Amino acid sequence: MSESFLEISGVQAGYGDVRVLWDISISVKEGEIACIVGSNGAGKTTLLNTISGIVKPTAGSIKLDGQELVGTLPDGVLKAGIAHVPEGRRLFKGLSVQDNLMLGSYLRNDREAIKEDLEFVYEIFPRLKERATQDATTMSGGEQQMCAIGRGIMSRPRLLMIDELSLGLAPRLVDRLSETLLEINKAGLTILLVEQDVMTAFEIARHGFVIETGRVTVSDTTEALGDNPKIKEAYMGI
Amino acid sequence: DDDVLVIGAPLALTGGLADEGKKQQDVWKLWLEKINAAGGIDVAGKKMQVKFVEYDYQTDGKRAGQLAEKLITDDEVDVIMAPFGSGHTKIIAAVAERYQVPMLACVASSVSVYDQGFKYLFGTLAPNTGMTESMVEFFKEKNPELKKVAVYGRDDVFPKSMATALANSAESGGLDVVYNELYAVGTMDHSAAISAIKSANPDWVYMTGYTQDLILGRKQLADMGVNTPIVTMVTGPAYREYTEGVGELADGVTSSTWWHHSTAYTNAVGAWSTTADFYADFTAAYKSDPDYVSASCAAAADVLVNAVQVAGSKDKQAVRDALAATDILTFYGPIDFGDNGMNQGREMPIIQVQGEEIKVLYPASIADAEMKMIK
Amino acid sequence: MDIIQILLNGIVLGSLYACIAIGFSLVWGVLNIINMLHGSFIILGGYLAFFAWQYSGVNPVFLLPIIATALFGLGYLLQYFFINKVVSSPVLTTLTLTFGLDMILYNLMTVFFTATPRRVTLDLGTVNLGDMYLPVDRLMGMGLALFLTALLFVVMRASKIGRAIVAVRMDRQAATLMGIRVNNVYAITFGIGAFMAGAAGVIFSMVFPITTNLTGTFLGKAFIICVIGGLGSVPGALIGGIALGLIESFAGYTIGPQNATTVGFVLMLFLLIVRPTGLVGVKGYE
Amino acid sequence: MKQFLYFGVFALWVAMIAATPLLADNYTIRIAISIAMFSGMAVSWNFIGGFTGYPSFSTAAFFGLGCYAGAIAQRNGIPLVMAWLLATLFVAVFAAMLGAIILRLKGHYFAIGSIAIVDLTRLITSSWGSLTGGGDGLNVPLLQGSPQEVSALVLYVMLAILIVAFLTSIYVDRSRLGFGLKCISQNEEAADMVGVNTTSFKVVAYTLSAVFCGAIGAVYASWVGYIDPTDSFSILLTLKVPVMVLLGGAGTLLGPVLGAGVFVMLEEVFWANFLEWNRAILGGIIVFLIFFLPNGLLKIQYRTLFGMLMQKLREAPKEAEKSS
Amino acid sequence: MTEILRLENVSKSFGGNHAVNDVSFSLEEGEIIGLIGPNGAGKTTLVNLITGVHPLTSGKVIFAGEDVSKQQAFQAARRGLARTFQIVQPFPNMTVLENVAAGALFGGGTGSVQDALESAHQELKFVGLDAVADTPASALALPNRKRLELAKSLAMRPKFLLLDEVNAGLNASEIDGALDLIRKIAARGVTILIIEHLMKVVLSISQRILVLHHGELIAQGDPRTVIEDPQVVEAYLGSKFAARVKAESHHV
Ligand SMILES: Nc1ncnc2c1ncn2[C@@H]1O[C@H](COP(=O)(O)OP(=O)(O)OP(=O)(O)O)[C@@H](O)[C@H]1O
Ligand SMILES: Nc1ncnc2c1ncn2[C@@H]1O[C@H](COP(=O)(O)OP(=O)(O)OP(=O)(O)O)[C@@H](O)[C@H]1O
Ligand SMILES: [Mg+2]
Ligand SMILES: [Mg+2]
Repeated sequence: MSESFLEISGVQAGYGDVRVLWDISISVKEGEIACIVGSNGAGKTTLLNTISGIVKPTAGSIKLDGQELVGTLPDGVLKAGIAHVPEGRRLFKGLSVQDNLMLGSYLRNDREAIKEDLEFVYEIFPRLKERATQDATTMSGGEQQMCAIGRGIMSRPRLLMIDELSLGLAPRLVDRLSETLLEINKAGLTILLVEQDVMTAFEIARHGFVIETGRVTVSDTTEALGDNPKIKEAYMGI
Repeated sequence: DDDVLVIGAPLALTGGLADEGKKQQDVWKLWLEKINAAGGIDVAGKKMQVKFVEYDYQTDGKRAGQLAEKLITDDEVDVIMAPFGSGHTKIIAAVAERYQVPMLACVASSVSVYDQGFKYLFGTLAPNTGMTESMVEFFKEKNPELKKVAVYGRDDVFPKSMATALANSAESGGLDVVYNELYAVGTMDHSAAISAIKSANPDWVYMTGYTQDLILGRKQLADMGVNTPIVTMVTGPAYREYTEGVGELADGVTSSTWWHHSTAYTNAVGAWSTTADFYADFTAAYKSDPDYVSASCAAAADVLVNAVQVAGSKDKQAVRDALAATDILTFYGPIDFGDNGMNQGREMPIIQVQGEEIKVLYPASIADAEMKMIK
Repeated sequence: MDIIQILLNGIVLGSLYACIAIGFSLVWGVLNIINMLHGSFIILGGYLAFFAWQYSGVNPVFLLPIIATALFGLGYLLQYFFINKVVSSPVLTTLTLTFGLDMILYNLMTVFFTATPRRVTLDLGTVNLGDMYLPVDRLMGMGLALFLTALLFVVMRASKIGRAIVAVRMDRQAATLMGIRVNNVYAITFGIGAFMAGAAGVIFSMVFPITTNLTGTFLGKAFIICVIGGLGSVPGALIGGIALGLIESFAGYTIGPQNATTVGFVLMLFLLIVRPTGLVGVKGYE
Repeated sequence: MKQFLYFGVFALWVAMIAATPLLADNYTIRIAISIAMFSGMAVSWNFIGGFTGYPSFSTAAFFGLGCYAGAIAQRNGIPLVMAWLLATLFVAVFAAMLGAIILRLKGHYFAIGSIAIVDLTRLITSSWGSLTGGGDGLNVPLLQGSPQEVSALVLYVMLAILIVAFLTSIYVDRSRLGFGLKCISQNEEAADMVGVNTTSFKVVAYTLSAVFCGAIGAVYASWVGYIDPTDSFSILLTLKVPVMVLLGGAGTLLGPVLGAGVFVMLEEVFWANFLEWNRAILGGIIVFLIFFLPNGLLKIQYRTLFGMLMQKLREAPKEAEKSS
Repeated sequence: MTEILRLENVSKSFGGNHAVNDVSFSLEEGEIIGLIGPNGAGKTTLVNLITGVHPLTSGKVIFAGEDVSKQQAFQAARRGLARTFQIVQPFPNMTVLENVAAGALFGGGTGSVQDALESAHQELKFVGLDAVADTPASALALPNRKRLELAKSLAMRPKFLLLDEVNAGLNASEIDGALDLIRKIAARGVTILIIEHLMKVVLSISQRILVLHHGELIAQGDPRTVIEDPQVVEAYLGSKFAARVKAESHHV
């Protein structure tokens, strides 16, 4: 019944003795695009890692559609429906583009549907189809980002988390990818975006969270955030 | 302690030569029991106890030298017994020589061990050459058709010297050496060489190596259809592991050896006065036939005791001189060290596997079977 | 006619060699571990086969699945409880660790099995094709080796675990994000390596005399084959093995057995330098 | 400061080893020689394996070539010391030429390439019977003198080599060369980019890792009086030396010396007391060290060690849970 | 003004893929040049060709009047051709100071380790990293790593500096600081070629822009003309961004 789809409350996490996330509460509605912004080292990547089970939180709860995910291993989180496109793409070297995409569907057993999804990915990223047999890591940055997003889609997630979507991408491509994301979102996929390019992020997303040194400081609609003078100054350089 | 004769023995109890090392250990244990049963040995009218100090050098040459030094300086042994094999014997001989401690090499037969002018080194085995010459003559006599021989040996001190000696003896004996190659230590397959041997079409195949090489070699000879009437493997059939590992194919394989238990020496000096006594004691203790390693090692201990008795003390110099003058008969055969310290040549047995048993073909004095050709 | 016999010898021997190397290559390629235990695993498989055969009289071919599975278990546990803890350290650390483990295993084997060479004496005879002789046990060994290679190839290429293995090899954390349990995959990979070693040991016990002294020799062969064929590649190991078998066979025949091994090494060094990825470059699922 | 400490500790240690002929029997001296020998080889290996971070397993090849070059030179009438120097030079030239070829390899490929060199040199030595005696091995003229004189002489020569190697490593550590080697070990591509001539730096390090081993081999051959291919080019030696360095602390100055000393003495103790099981015990120690002292003895923080132990114990059951 | 770098018909292919195709241009000493182009256009490859990381398939690279087409990477560094990596490449376990000293010692030709450490100190002050001089490089956060990369290159006393996406991953306000730094470097007389996808950076700093597409040079000239070139808009900017950039550039 809950309106909020991803519900994070009071999450604390870190690496070893270093606490990075102090108290994070975020909620994302089903079917929307939300974005997280914040300066370098604020803990955005750490938050995504915590959601996907790579980093274990020391306190708090993470729920997807009511299901508690804290304590679940990464494969459980993926099964629950959360896919994570990591920062820096992390494609598998030595494997072709297609093999990389197929690894996204590692936990699935529905062959037919996997095939369909592969076709879907090739449809939204025709460049990948052209390069289907090339070693994925020898492609240019933008091509790799497409492949990484495609790989995320291949698990047929309910929530897709993308870390640093536009990092190192040509403006036109960022534009294209944004459109594609909107398209995918329309098809019913909830998206959580971490983005350095705040302008782009606010254009795509409906809701935004600002994280500073491990705490959510502002949370509002992107429209409102875009008008917030503090945010304009700190993150948009205006 | 003056009343205890301490014998030091670095042995390969683990590693590549572990089986040989264990044999040495076993026979000395038997020998010592015998001596102890008699309350020790009589030296200059007094009883002297005998003690072995053994260390495992793990078939590692560096370690062997180190342990020899430990035995001499730390355990203050009176004499050193060398381990199996010419290579390691050489390493230990260098240490013993430096310290002027008498050393008995009971399982080293390569002349290169003895030609360094060492004064304290004595070996109970006889030179290889004696063995190969009589073998060529004997086989020629038994098989007048014999013309061509293939020689195939392991590139290691003893097997190599046997192979070289046989190739020389065969040539001077008028045979045609149609194949003469060595194989590297660690070779896992002989099919290439055996194909080459096969196309050379010999009447006699002579192969040397360690037991595992020879098991494989014998099997591959059969597999590749090399059917020569004579197959000789040195030292193969002398070991039980060989006949077990080869199975039926062992039948008819000949070999030469420094000693065989069917020799029948009597009135011998030492722990056992006849070969038969030794054989009886050994089989009772270990449920298997003794081979030349066991016999030679036991005999070396006998020679040593004899030298101490002759010298009347365990003074190293005196014992060394007594050893050099040794000329005795043991259950293992006559022992008379030549100028280089090696036991003088004598007739050495040629043996053959016949059925389940090892038969002696030569010399006639101890032969208990006729030579069979392999069909 | 000789030439065909030598060719056949080389191929048969090469298939057996491939069997030695596959597990080693897989572990090296995927886990980035030079597994010094590999030679001892093979010997252990061989001794187990010998004693089981001696005790039960059952043809080792039928014992193979049991023994190989036992080694899988051993490998799995060793990896899971020991090697996994240092799996991302530099080559030298993991190598030293497996070297230490090997010293223990080797010592245990020499104490329990002694160094006495053992062979399963089935002596199945030979098949004659005109002038050619092919020993049945070797042919059988070759058949088994090829079968296992093919099986592993299919597993690596077509099965999920195969894909997971490749992914883990490339990027541990990214693989986690695909839902792959990395420690488990590592342990399975190491287990598969041990399985193949155990199987090779069983096959060898029927063809060669097995002794603990051979552990180093097996390891050396595995090294060469990996370099010739390329790391972590199943077809690579097969090609590398057969190439080495042929080289040794031809070189042994023409320039003598003593130099044949040297030729293998020279070739390996040469290949390393001109083509470090081996004849079959490391790519994809292999 | 730190430098002085290194010098001090090293000097003290060397003095202790050097004193053995005055205090102990020849067997102890032999152990001292072993320690000096292995320390020298470990310090040598540290140039390539520690500073440069290249997992080289060529040590036995250099040692063996040193043995044979020295032995052959002596058998051809070259005086003792000349023969040693000649062998050293030969090994250095060999390593430099070889390095130019195999240092193009990286990581695991370099590791195998370097280990293959050991087997290759052994096989060639073994097949080249006319020069090397092949599998028969070679007898080397024995050093003249009483056992005490000979072992003292060998000990002092080995120690001299060790000292030279150690001083070289201090010099390298402080120099441009050492700095470049460290850059290479951290990130070779970046090193190339800041202008380190990586190829020649690596060749120098590889040659340094060879030259002292060659010298030690030549002296060793004269000492034992007999060499053969299996013992001279032993794979065990090639593996032991890096383990010693790792044990002490790779890339540090004192680590190799410490590691070699501890290793040789441990080996000795187990040898003497646990005949049948010494190999397993040594293996167990290595495994233990890898887990608990991954950076070597020199880098132990004794206080954290205990904590780590407790943590590992606590973690073990958790790890098992996680995967079930 | 003197020419410092000239490329003559430079091409590079990986297998059948022509990553850089017949590119020629020439750069003047003291310029700041922007290099833009879609992902996979061959920008990084071009940097690799200029600095000797990859051998050329064909063509020539002339640096300061000398044909350097066959140089190796370390030689480029010693000639004064320094670069940063798109993915930062520090010496992770060395301190920040030592990282920079490596640049001074090998690329900058400083005589001794001591001198190198001293000049490294100066460069660290220059880029504002002196506070973290003794921390290991691996402990730095991304913006500081990028600055370290810069300091390392500067210590090499380059005549020519190639910056491959040094600002990627920084947010708008962090970028301002980085731009100031680059301007300060230029003021030292270093010629700079800067690759960046952030239009704000490229437009505000470059005197001239080169546009690469499918490995070919499709446009070059002053920033304003270039971004209005329909070919560039089509291949790289996209109409939306073109409009946004135009609007922003009125701001600046
Ligand atoms: N594996 C790790 N071990 C220790 N500390 C880490 C680790 N990963 C990140 N950190 C630290 O955690 C903090 C937050 O890092 P995180 O990567 O989450 O930031 P971010 O907001 O994603 O930044 P960016 O915009 O640079 O990607 C930083 O101070 C970083 O140094
Ligand atoms: N080592 C390589 N092997 C094969 N292809 C390569 C290699 N390096 C680059 N390429 C190919 O060359 C083309 C140009 O790549 P390059 O990295 O130069 O692009 P770029 O312009 O720097 O892109 P980006 O802006 O995303 O960094 C790409 O298609 C890439 O796939
Ligand atoms: Mg991040
Ligand atoms: Mg690029």
